[in-house]
Amino acid sequence: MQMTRKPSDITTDAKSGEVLHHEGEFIINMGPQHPATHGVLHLKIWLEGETIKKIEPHLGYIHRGIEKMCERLSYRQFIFSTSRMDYLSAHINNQACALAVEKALGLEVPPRAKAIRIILAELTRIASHELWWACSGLDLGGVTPFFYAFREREAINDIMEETCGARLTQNFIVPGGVMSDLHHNFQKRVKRVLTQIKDNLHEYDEILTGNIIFQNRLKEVGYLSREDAISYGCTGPAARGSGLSCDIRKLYPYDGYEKLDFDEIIFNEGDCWARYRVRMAEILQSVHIIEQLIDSIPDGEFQAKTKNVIKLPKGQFYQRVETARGELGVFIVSDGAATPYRCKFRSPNFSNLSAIPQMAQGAKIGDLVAIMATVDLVIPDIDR
Amino acid sequence: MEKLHLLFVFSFSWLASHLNMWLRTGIGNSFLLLVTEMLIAGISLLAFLVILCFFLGYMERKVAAFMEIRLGPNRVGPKGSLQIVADTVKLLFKEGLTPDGSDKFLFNLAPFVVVVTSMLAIAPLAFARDFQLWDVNIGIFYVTSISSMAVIGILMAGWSSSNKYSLIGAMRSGAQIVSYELSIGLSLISIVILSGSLRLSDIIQSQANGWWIFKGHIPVLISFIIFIIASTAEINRAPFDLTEAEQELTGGFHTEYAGMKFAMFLLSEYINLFIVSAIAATIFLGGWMPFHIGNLTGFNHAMDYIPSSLWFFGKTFFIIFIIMWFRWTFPRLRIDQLLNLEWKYLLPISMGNTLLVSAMAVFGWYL
Amino acid sequence: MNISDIIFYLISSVILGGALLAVVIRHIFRAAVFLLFSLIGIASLYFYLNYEFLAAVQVVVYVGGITVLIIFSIFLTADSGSKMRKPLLLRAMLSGGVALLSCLITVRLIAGSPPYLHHNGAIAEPGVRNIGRQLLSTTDHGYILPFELVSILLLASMIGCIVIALKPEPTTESNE
Amino acid sequence: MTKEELKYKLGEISREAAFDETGEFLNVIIPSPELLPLIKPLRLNKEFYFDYLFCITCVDWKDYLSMVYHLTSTLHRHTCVVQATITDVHCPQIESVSGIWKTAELNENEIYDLFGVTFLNHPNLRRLFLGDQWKGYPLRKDYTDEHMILL
Repeated sequence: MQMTRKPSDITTDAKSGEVLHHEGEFIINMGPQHPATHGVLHLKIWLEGETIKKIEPHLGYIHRGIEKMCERLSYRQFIFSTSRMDYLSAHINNQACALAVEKALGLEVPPRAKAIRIILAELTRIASHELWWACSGLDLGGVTPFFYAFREREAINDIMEETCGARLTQNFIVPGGVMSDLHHNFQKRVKRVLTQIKDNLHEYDEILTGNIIFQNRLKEVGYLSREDAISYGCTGPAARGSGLSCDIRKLYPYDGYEKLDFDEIIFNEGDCWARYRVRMAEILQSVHIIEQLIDSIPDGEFQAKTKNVIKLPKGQFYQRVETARGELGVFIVSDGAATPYRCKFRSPNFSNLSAIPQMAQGAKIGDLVAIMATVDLVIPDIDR
Repeated sequence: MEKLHLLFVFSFSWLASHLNMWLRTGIGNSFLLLVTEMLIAGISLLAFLVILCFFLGYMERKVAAFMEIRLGPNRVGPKGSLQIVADTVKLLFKEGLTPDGSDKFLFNLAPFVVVVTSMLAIAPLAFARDFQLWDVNIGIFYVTSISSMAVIGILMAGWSSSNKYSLIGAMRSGAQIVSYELSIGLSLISIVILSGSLRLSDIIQSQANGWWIFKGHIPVLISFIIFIIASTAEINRAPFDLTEAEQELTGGFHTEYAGMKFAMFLLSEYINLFIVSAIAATIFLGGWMPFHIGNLTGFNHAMDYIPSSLWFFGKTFFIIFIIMWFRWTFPRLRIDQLLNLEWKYLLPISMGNTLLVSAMAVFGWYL
Repeated sequence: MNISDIIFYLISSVILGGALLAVVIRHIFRAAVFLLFSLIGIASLYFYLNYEFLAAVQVVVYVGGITVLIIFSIFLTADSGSKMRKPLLLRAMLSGGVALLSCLITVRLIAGSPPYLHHNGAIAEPGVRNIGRQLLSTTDHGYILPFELVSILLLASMIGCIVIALKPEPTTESNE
Repeated sequence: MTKEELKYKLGEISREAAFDETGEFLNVIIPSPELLPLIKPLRLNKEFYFDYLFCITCVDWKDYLSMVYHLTSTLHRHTCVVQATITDVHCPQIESVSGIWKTAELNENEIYDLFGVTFLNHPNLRRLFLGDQWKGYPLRKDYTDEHMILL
């Protein structure tokens, strides 16, 4: 609502004459050090009372210029710099880069490598959603959920450690397959984790999903319409909560997702509660995907033969994958050399962040925390 | 035989009367006697509060750990029981920062105001049979009036920090405490109506034949629940900790405090927790009154042998545990939901409840 | 001077000092805090006189109610942090004169009245029953009329609050 | 719509459009002033309905810059890539598309920050990652930095 204001109510900068703020408005800086931003995100918020009038994101506190770095790295190396972008779906980021290189080379990946990639990617997705669940409980003031979710997440991280050698930034994927074969404990432990998750999910519902305070904090908060979700380029669970079908695994299948049976979870309400339920249901879908594969991992090579120095043909290549947060696009411009000429990562969090000012319009500070929790931002992925 | 009985039914009143007699024989001057007695009472109260806060801090960590399927503090001292001492030492040595833009006088005054107001409210509590610091004839009213002062310290702290988060936290606490005071008052009034007195010792005596929560049927149960909810809000504990709201306001009114000044806020939080639980235990659960069942004389006699102080502290810590349970189970409310809860649900319910209780008192519908 | 005198003078000095500082100091928030001290002093004087009920009412109404309201209204004014302007000399002198005059009148009244009666009879204890009876009785010492008047006043102010707090009608202007 | 149909229809809208079909998507190459006249019908026209701008980037080709817009339609599920060539390397300018797709607002800020492309009619053009006092545009090929380690 446009309010009429007297000129005396407006504070302006003495030098530039720029309007700083209006009378009754209150500007606070949320971040770069703030518990709810999960990193060094800086939101400048114009408040009226506790109601948010406007939000302006200020970024770059963790900008490392990964895109510039990639211009100097070979096609084997640049994959690994992406683990540090969205560190919660490091494996899926690597997969995107490897797929882009394979697409450019026309390389056929052995079926065993494809299955391993998918299992690990879905495990990563579950681990990421577990962390999201833990943190969204924490953001809304409940500390206990944090520890519940970490039981399963730790078990998944242990599997990652055993198989890939790292818990968070896995770096397991190379162009043409995966770096090494699976650990012999892998299948046994994955199955144990899957039963553990299925057994424990009802506890999640008891402590958080079913809680009336929690539901009231999320319902009808942070509404994002389907049109806005498209216009802002939102992807992932944040957009699927608004009824937008955008699961890359379904729309543009890669690595053999087309052969698997799973549902794309879509809720139409567009509020935080819908986004919450999308993620909770996605955990089960990921479990379902792994269950289909875990007993039938094909035998054979885990890596296709590639040259030592990979050179991509001249041209532009775009590959997208579904990370835990949405669509990650890898756009490589090659001039035929051993390093990319230009490498662009279309990050899901960057687009999702741009929709937050729209969602938080007219909400309270507490709602903004709920919105950021359900959009699930990972800041290094925004800054890159 | 008399001594043996005392050993069993060890009560502070015996200790207090002996001390009094000893002092009377020792000090002739009545003025000096008064001063000495005040000093002893004050020092032992302070010592009690400090030990209490240590214990509550430890208990909170252990309860949290129990809720969160983890161990909790287990390194310093046996079972981690000295962890809180280590924390205190750390806080003592920390620099007490005063922000540059703050109103330094008020900034440094606020923690003391907060602690003093919460300490004042402890005066009329009856810790055991015949053991009460100040049996003031308006006991409950005194406690509610003192607790209404608590908001001022928080407002002072929030405003003088010259931090916007602190200011928002202070404004929230103002709205929150002022509103929830109404429900607390109304739920306490229901017992005042039934017992016919504001004096805490009278209220405890009125429960000799049964605690109010059993005698008062459903209306008293309702006011007990309302009291627990509203007092959790009044002392700013989760799920009503909007004034601190770490994830929203990075600590709210005490964002800028460090070191001992911050410890003061912590101290007052635990004292407040103890006070509201003690009041709830006194008003609804009979204070130091042992648990009796109708005509089971043998059982009642066995209950009488449990010291009255144990009864009081047992009930108090039971309620403290419930409030801690809230904290580690529920997510936080939003500010408008918080005020809606009070003004749209708790206040009308407790108003209707007060009417019911009055009817009960008039027609004598209680045991 | 015995101990009770000392306590009395201590409390009085807190009341007077707080009041004086509240008037003199030019930080508006600090002035409110000193006013608070003065009011607490008055409450403790009541406590000292063993009149606990009035003391507690003083605390609830003035300390917990009025001062919080004052502090809130200070928050809502724009420049709560900066110093207030120095008052005009004429205005300061005028108000000082009025204060002095009323002080003189009070002193004269106290000095002129007979010394305090030492009541040796049983004082009605300010228990709930007595207070309740007196508030609702229509006899000589009953307060039913002021009680009812106050309740009407409170009702009016409550209705006023609801009217103010009512959400404005949704205007036809669309969101910007 | 298939690639061929898209190519035919796009050719009708913009005379100066050149096409490149070597990649996965249909690439439409136009000079930068032609951007808005081409891209507005792409969004608004029901048969194109490219409502989803999923990637905006810029590529520095040393003697010219090219803005790359990846467009797709959530209705028809067809994709095309619009590449606008900016010939003025020293003071690159192009119309903002933030009025058409809201996602462009932040992305154009990023490109302004890293490539120095000025977007006309952008609501809030500012350096997003680097501070206002930062000199140069790091993703440009001629950017040099004394701290940069050359392998």
